[in-house]
Amino acid sequence: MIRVTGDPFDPAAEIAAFAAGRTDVGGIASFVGRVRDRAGEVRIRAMTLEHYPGMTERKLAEIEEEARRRWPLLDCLVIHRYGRMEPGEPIVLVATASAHRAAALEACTFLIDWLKTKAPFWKLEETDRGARWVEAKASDDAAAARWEERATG
Amino acid sequence: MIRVTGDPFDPAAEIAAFAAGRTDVGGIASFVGRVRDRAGEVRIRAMTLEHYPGMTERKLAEIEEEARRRWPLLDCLVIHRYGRMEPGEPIVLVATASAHRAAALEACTFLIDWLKTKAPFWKLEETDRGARWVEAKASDDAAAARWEERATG
Amino acid sequence: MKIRYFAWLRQRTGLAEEELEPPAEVHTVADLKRWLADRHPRFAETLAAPGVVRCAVDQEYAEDDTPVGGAREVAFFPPVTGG
Amino acid sequence: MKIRYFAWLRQRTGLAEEELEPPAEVHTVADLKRWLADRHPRFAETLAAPGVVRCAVDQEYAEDDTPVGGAREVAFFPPVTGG
Repeated sequence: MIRVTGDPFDPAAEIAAFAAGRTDVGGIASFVGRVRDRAGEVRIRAMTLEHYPGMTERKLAEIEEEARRRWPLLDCLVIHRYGRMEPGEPIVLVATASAHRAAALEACTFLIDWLKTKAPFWKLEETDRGARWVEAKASDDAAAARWEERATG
Repeated sequence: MIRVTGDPFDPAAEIAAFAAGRTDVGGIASFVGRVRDRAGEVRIRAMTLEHYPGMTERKLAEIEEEARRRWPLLDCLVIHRYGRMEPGEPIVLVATASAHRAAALEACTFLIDWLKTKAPFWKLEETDRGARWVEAKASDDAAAARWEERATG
Repeated sequence: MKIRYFAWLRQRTGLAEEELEPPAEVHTVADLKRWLADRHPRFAETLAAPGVVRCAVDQEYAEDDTPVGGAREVAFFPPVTGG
Repeated sequence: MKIRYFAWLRQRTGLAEEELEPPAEVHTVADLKRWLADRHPRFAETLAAPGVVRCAVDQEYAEDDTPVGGAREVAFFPPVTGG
């Protein structure tokens, strides 16, 4: 399931409801990304996430579909917030459920890695030195590239 | 933090309290292992976890220490239950917090991989064909071995 | 055709979107960029820098040689930084 | 010296722990296994099978050549299956 929201959400409540009552699930992995109060030496007052409505949902759905194609997931949840957030607030939640732990953990890592480089979001930081757009990181490209499938044959 | 308990615990409540209110945390990863209702074709009615009191806590503390040595963790939690549990009940929770996602996700995977092969727990399954001790899996050894450090120099 | 701009490209062009009718000789994303560069001088330098501007045609990532004929919506934005 | 048995080894020996004084010639885990095999015939065959029985001396994983002199507690158990 994909949810893109301008409202605050509660990761723990989402995790509590995720795969609740299912007895076929052996492992649940989750990742929560939060706004930090600094980037290196620079203090962050707030973060505003801009996104591309429509394309965001479409890309996230494609990424979820790809995860389900690669791993036998029993459930899958991605929540991503946009708008203005302060340090400590959650930006993104990824949760995966599978019969076994490796599938849940790998799919969770895959989802956040691909989301970071493929979903159309942009971060604007309000710092004590003014506002600035966050630049894309080469390390995120490298993390996403780990999951590119090599052509076979 | 390490907790070994004979009582049920609530992973979502633990995750809600974990790293709560901290503004230096950028990523929180977690894994929950639960009792499944079947193993292949065999139906599981319940699972009893036996452990080695004293050694369990010691080994888990060592594994946590190793994770903190390898990754810059801001917080770390391992809860492992023993005693009798029914399908759907949580057995283990691992949670990690770091400034960045890669450290949190890798440390979480490391902790559950090492715990599986190094913490003295044994699973007794009650199935519709009687009780049986779960055998150690080669795949768990392989998963743990990924994290063995190669000698340098 | 709706042209959309996101993040600091939006700030650079001064608008979030505009409805335009590119001339018939605009076949590809590259053609569209050249045509837009004339309309938005401050956008021109950005478009010229390699790897700085990404594009989506009808909400699918596109390259310079992607056709834009018949597209309802073309978007320009910097590399994404979500998650 | 306290000897402890876990999981199906406990069921095989029929006891969770016993307080024993091994003779002076028991220096290592291997010596202790041989001595215990005589006391627990049903444990003997298990001890003989390679890779089936793991050991901890004073709550640290041990090998056949680990010394047991001065140990307060030695435990035998199958490969662990927690998590």
